[in-house]
Amino acid sequence: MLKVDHVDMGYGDLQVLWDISFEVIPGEIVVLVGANGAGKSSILRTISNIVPASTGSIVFNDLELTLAEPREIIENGVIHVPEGRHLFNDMSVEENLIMGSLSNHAKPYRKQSLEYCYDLFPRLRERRTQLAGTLSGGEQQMVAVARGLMAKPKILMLDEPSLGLAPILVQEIFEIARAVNQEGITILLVEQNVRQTLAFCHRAYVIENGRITKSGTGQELLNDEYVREAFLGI
Amino acid sequence: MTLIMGVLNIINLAHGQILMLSMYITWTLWKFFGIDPYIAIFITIPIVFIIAEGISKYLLHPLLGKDSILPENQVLMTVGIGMVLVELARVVYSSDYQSVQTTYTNKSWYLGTISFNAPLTIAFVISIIMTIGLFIFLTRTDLGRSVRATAQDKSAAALMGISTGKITILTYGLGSALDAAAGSLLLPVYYLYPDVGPLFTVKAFVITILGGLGSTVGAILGGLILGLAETFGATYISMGYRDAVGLVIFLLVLVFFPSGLKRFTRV
Amino acid sequence: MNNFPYLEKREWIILAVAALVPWLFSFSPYFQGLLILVLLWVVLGNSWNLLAGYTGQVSFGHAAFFGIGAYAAAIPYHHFKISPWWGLVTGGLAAVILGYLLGKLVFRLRGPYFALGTLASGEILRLVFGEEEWLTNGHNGIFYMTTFISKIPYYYLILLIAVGSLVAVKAIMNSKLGFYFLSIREDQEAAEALGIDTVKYKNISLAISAFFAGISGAFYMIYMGFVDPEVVFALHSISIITILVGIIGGVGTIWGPAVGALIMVFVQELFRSSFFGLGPQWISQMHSLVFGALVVVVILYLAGGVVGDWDIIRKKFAGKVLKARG
Amino acid sequence: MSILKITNLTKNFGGLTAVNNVNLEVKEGEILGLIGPNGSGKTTLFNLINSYYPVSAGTIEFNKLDITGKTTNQIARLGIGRTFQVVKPLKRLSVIDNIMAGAFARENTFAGARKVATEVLEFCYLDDVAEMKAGSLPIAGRKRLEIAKALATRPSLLLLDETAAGLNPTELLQAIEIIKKIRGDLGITIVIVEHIMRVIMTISDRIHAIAQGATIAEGTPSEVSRNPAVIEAYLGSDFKVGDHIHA
Repeated sequence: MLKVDHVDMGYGDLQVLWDISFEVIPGEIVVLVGANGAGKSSILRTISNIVPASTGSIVFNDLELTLAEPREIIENGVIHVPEGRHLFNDMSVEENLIMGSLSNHAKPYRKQSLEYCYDLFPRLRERRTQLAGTLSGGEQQMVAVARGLMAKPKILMLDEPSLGLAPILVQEIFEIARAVNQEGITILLVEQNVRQTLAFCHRAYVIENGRITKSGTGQELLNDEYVREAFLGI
Repeated sequence: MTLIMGVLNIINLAHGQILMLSMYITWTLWKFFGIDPYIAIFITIPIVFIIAEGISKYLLHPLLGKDSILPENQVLMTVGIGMVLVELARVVYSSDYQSVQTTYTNKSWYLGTISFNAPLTIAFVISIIMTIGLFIFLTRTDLGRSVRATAQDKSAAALMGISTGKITILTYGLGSALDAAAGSLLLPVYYLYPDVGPLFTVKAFVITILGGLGSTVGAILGGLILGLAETFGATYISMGYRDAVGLVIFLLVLVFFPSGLKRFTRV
Repeated sequence: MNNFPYLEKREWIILAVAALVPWLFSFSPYFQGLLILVLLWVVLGNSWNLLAGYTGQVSFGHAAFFGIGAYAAAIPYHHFKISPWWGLVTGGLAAVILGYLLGKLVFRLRGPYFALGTLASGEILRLVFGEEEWLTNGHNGIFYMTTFISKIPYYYLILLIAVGSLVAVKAIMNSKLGFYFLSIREDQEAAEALGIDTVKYKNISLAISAFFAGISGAFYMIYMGFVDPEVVFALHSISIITILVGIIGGVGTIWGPAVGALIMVFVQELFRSSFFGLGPQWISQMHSLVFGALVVVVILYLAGGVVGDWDIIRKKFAGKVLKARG
Repeated sequence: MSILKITNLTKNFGGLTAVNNVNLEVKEGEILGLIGPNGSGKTTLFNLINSYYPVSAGTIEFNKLDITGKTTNQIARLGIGRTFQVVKPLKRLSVIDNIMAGAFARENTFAGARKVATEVLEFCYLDDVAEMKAGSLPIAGRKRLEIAKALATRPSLLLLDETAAGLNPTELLQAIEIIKKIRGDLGITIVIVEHIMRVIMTISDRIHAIAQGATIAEGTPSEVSRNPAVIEAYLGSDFKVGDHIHA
């Protein structure tokens, strides 16, 4: 479904990604784990073509993403929920959600999608008129995920949804990710919360210093000494 | 103005000059084609919109990615643009004062014993209608929402598939088009000469800062407060300090309440 | 950066030429007047450049310092018949004091808001000096019979001030002060972390800048024999032109303001005189238009100004010459 | 003897508590590693120490002097140097001029500052790029310049924020060498924030771990890396999410 093939990427003279190759199969939850600054977010940014890849190709269902406009990528259902949420703080919750459905592909379903999101996150229905900037961290993350869902994604890329959240909320977010996945939406997750994500994903890749150093099923990596070492330096 | 500063995050020192330009366009339409200034709005707005789009696309937008010692490059550019506009007007129309005499220029109507100048009343009503229109555009349409989204978080807007570059250019045009409408509306009341611009630029700043950047409702309140303050200043201090009052308020708000009235108005 | 804070050989030559020029043109007071104007703009440009180009604080209200300098010369004369020549001292000091007070207010603002704050301050001063007739004689202005008929003494005086300002800026930029100004321009947060008191050094930069603007204002009064708030506090013809002179010449370069001043006066006079009477009459109206257009072009294509981007210009021309030669 | 002593330090941003009642002591001459997952408040702690942000509660003492509430530049002149995670070179200045800008903190003459800068330049292996514009340096050079600028102010305590991020293995070794030299040759105490665990575990004498703004562990590298709270913070808590989906 999504095939990343030998991608290098850099900001100016600073090369961030080296020879990244991986694949996501429909219906999967795939996780990219790695320490802060390892280049996980950069991979997502390259897929949505916010930053161009310097070499390599990224193909999503026959569409070459490295050559596509960001808008085109969204129309094709590749949706990126950024790290740090990036909500429109001076807009209401509902307006934020609407902003997710600007594409021609998602617009006709706007009403339906809203209902779907509110069912998924009842708390957001209560706060639909509240300004996004005044929500708590967990609620903001829900808005960010819901805004991504409004775009009718085929693949939803979540960048560190657990960032800065209390453990109980982290769990809630992961539950939702799983629920979304069971509706048939493929998920590409970037996380540093290794244990929890490895436990519920199908497959995972370990990113270190801009390179993929290890891959396998969640269970395999969970028991892997190398992973422990990469994260704790023991 | 508030639109341009809020979304583009640049200070448009050519604002008054664009107003001047639209006043001249309206004046020309009236003088040579006999078109009433209020009707001319429908011609002036598109013309100014197109000119402003050009300015924005070819002169301001390219500066975004440029490395320059002074981050205020775009502001300085608007100064240059303003200067060119004024001088063009001077070459084409000369420095003479012009005005539009319509049948209603000196008409007034009365509410009890207070008299209201007719053109100003019409201008007021039309501005209110336009502000409501703008408000609806910004809050109810996808394009309007995209404009606000771009102002609030450019990178997130890009992730929504909004072409932020296009939106910025569009916004400059839109802000200028509103400016053009104001020009047409004011023509029956004000004298027109090439240097009329700066007066309005300054007023627009005061109003924008007072209302809070990017706040349309704030701008209306800001305008009201400025009008009142100027009148009081003129009455109780001296006529000459009329303009100074606005500037002093402006400085104080800028220094002490940078968010202006936006806190109370939200949009 | 050069660690020799005095003038280089090349600069001595320019200075020598500048010293001889008025005698070469002794037949033409008009031309001498132009040169004086150029030098006046050199001082103002330098003053602005120190604050904006080197310290990164873009002032849109430099007329405030120019005007206060002019009035510091004019007001004692108007009330007590004290010679305006004292203005060369008091003008600088008055501007420094004004700078200190304004600095307290506007340095709370950053970036474009600083620009707006200075703009508003300048405009407020213009209105105040127009209104307070008891002090300033309001819009009638203050007259003074100039001391010399010949323009030559004025030329040397302003040359001295201009050279003084150039040497001062050059010396400053090769000292601790200069390094601190540049650090503040490049990154205020990084500067703080290096132990630089950004508030203090911004104020010092403003004080020096105001000082030279104040002196140039006082010179203007002595030379023209007339001040009027609409002229010396003018937003467009002083504050803005000062900025444009700096931009055209090259922001943050020693010689930028001088080159900018030369270009500005040259372009204006070229057009105002219809190419010295050779061109059609209507062209004389276009002097400001052409200058404005020049500014637009420079900002768009030469962000470093003529001096700052000299290498780019030279390469372009060299390229053309080569092409022409085939 | 402790050179830096942080007592009950708290920082609130609106409703969010970024640093929560942290106590921390740095001994003279040691390298203290500060670790914690992304967003746990490490950089905020640095920003509190050098007074980038005002402290909400608690005190910071440097050499027995209460520096809480002093300005950033005062603290720098007292002898706390720092680098920034997002490097802040003075872009349009040459490398040596960047370092000189720092050197003027203790020198008043051009020649004096130049001399200090030249020494620092060599110390940080930047001598061959001395005249290059700082903005055009490659990332490794910019990271070293960041250290060099701070060193030029002659600090007695150096706060290093992610100086190894984004470096390739060779550059990484060089960075480690410089950090060791700073302590070894210059005797400067160091507090270092780093995400590359291998770096921080080998270089630090002691480690202080925080999560969600609060201290979770302190001790030698091996003690800390075995600490269950640290493991949980880094690897997440044990599997709790619903049922296993692999089966």
